[in-house]
Amino acid sequence: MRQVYMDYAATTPPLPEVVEAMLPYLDEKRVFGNPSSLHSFGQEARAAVEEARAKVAALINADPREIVFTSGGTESDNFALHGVLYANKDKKDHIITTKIEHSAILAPCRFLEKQGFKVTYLNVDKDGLVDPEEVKAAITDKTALVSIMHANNEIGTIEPIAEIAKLLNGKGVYFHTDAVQTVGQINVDVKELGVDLLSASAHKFYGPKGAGFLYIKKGTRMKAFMLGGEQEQRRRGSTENVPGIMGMGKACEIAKIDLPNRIKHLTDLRDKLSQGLLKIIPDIHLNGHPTKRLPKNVDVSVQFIEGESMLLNLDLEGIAVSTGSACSSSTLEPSHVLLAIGKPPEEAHGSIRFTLGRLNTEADVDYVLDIFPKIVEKLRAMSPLVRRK
Amino acid sequence: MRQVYMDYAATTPPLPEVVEAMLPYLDEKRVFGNPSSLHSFGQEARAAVEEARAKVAALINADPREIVFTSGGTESDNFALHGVLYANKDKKDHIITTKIEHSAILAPCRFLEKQGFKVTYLNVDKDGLVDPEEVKAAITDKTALVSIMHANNEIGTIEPIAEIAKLLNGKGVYFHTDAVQTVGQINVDVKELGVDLLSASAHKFYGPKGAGFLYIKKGTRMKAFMLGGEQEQRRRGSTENVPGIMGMGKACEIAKIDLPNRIKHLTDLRDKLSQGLLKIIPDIHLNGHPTKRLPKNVDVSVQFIEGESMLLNLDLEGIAVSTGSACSSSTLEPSHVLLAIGKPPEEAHGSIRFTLGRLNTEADVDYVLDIFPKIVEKLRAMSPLVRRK
Amino acid sequence: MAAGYSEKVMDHFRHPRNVGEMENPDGIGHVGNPTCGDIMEMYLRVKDKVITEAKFKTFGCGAAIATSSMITELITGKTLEEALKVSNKSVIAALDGLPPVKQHCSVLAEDALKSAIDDYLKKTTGKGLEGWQPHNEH
Amino acid sequence: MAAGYSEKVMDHFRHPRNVGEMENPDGIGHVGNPTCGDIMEMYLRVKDKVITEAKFKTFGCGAAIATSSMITELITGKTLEEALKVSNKSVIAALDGLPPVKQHCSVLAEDALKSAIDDYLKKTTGKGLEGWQPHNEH
Ligand SMILES: Cc1ncc(COP(=O)(O)O)c(C=O)c1O
Ligand SMILES: Cc1ncc(COP(=O)(O)O)c(C=O)c1O
Repeated sequence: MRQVYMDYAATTPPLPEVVEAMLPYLDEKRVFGNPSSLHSFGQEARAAVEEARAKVAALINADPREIVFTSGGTESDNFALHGVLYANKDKKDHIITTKIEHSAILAPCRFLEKQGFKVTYLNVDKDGLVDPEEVKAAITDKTALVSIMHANNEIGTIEPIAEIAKLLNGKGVYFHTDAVQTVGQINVDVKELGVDLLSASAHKFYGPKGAGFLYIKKGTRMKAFMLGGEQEQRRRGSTENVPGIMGMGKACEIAKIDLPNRIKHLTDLRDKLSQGLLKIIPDIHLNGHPTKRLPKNVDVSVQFIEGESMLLNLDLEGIAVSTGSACSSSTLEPSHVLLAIGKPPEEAHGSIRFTLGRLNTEADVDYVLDIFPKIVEKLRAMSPLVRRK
Repeated sequence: MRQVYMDYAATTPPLPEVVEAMLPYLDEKRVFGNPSSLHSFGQEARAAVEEARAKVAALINADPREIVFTSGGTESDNFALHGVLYANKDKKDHIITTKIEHSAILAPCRFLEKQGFKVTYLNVDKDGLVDPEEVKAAITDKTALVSIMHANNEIGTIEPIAEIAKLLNGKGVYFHTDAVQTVGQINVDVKELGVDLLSASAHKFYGPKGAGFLYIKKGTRMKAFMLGGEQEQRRRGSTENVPGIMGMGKACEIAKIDLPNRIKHLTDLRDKLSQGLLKIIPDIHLNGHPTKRLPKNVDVSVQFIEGESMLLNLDLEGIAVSTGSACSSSTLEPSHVLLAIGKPPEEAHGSIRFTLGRLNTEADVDYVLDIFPKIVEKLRAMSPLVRRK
Repeated sequence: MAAGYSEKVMDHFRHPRNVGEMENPDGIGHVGNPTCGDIMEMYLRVKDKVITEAKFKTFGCGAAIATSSMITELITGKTLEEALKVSNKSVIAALDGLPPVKQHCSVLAEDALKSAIDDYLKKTTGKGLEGWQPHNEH
Repeated sequence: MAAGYSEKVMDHFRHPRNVGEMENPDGIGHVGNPTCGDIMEMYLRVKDKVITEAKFKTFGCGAAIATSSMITELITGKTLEEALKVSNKSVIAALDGLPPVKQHCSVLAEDALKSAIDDYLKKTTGKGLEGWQPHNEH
């Protein structure tokens, strides 16, 4: 059976070059030392880690000293929130974020609220866009941090980060963006974006799972989150995940070169897929902004039927996608993102997210355009929400 | 030049079988899915992760549902402290630990103190042993958690965990042990030890860097530390590091079988090395308990000379070790462990730690016994603390 | 297996039995609502207190569809009394289990059945199923 | 390079110049203490205000040994006045740099030199080096 992976927002397969770059650091005959060790075994690992750091920094136009390695996007997000809030707690206690952030932002925010910090959760419009003026209006003299994602993982909307940064300028608040869905996928330049902190996760851009980073602009008042040894300029305890870091470094190096091709390839496929779906299937809507969206993302709500049952049927045909339906979560709540953009619950339950990536082809899209309408038809025939004529 | 790695307490090279076990999960043609994804790509990864969990659980005699995967020992330690303290904060606010814990325990303790929690740091005796009666005496009705390491990473002393657990029984306090230096190296059985929580780090027992776990006994009131998605039974957000977890699972599986051999091999080498050093070099002391110590550990204080200069000279001869000297840390403080066992600062500065591992041989030990005395002699000739006759 | 489902679940999901509506059914059950993401309708044909035919329509996840399909199979040919003994547990067992987070779907199926029998009894005897109240949480 | 040291540092560490004590030196400097992990002694032979010979003994890390060795090289043949211009920065530069955390070792070397010159001046003129106080933090 044809296998069509279209869940690249969930995770991406590491590039063969990435795996290649990791292997020497997993090899007992090569470089297995602890980068904190003073002897040559350790210093060889240290030198490699610093090379990788330079590659990561180069991708986002940062200084290598501004990069702290973490275990992934979730840690980077926790670190950013915890680090800024606890470091500035003597004077400030307020965070501004949005209702459509990833749970790696929302869950720490809820924890911080329990510890006495205040959080403002901004609304977004029907396309998922944050209004920069609303951000500005929410600022008080107690605001320590604004955290707004660069692009939404579910509906693909790209937020006006640079515009928001301009409005925040001079206000004495730090600005963090969760760029887990954009680094290596669209242009991410911390200077152009104007952010103080930026989170990323390697496995979302063809790097290995278990590696991520937080960009921390020089001069940012920050505490550590992972508390322990003196690694990462004392900003993150724990023995560095050297193979993971090397893989991420390579993934960044390749992304930098390959970015224009990636964007072109995915935009073409995306438009073919979304136009095809909207044309063939009745009662279907595209979620997220029509143009300000990730090149990889096609998120649709299919009326009258439920997401997981579509997902499973697609899976039976070799097509891997994701859904914002309650049934895919243990809380039994539909996607908070779809609710935040004003979708009624039944449409939220009926969402399917296709996210494209490097191994997808036109033939894959054709296959989906052939299979998916049949599945929709089959499920609608079973749905009590569709009345017989 | 001969290469003799004797810093296995800092990190160990992954076993070739471990790397083998990771590769399918790094391969874009094999199992790269996100275990949280409902489709087959994800579910294949999920099944693998659960197999690894069973192997980890088997090594320490736990139930697989009691294992939470983390990014390493530091995260496990932070998680244990943060998780228990914040979950029980309505009634309790006190931690008991020791002065010789790893910084992955001490640093979070200091953070928690700043948040209003109370910490008792127990003394140890000259061999590094905690007195179980002192633990018991420190308990108040506010004590939420006792955290005492299973074996010390620097001086190798093994603490009387099971004995302490017996005294804690029925006192309504949780008991955590940092077993980063013992899992896979000596027998670690959570039921025999009688602990509620136990931390481990894969790269310390021939698994990959960037993977660790926390054992959480069923029924333990615990909050998450890494806040985000619903992974790991909602106990730890973030996409699982599947290759790392698979490597750790394999490392556990092998450790379980290989443990008796490992202990015998290292104990023999250890005794040969320490007896040789004490015999050949004058004014040298073994740090830590003479018998209750890790099979791998030989930690010595060499009088009149400083640790880093010994370490560098050994490195120039291909021998990799570590030191508790100030010069190896950015705080310029000598090892808090050596100070806690009552070493005067100059002896703390003059410590060298040899930690043995699977690739070491008798010939390695002979080589060290040949080289090290010459280095000591050379440095002592340079030392103002040694007066000419 | 995808989403942690058993082969039995996947079989009923792929090839659901007794899908559809029914002309002039003797009893109709309707439970769930779109907000929860689960809706099930059940249609019964009853002859001499025996369920001779059962059909369903379901809006819901794989487990919801499979439990719907399974319960219609389990009750066909049973007397109403026997059918009322088909609990959500029996449906789960017949499907070789459901993932913990999906157990609630089986309650939906049980409720749809009871709702349909309730409807049948109301129509035939004027009195509904004794002591029956649909669950609130689907 | 081990511990982030330059080749120059490692050269002086492996082959330290001018190690040892001196019979009847014209000036002795002694700085640091074992608690800090750094002790340095410097011995000077001075003729016509020129340092004709310098020797050292050091208890300390690689950087401490290398800076000790380097400073004795730098000052040999210099007048006292010239030698006093050899700062910790010149030692670091001559060693092609030191890791940030090791910069303090070079201060130790500078202090040892000044301490030795101070001692020489006290012995010869009865007055020590003007305005000189050893650093407290080594
Ligand atoms: C006793 C002990 N605890 C915790 C740690 C931290 O482990 P990791 O560096 O893998 O986070 C270590 C090792 O560095 C250790 O020896
Ligand atoms: C926007 C966003 N933030 C954070 C994360 C968390 O990343 P990770 O799972 O690698 O910790 C994800 C992915 O799951 C994401 O899409």
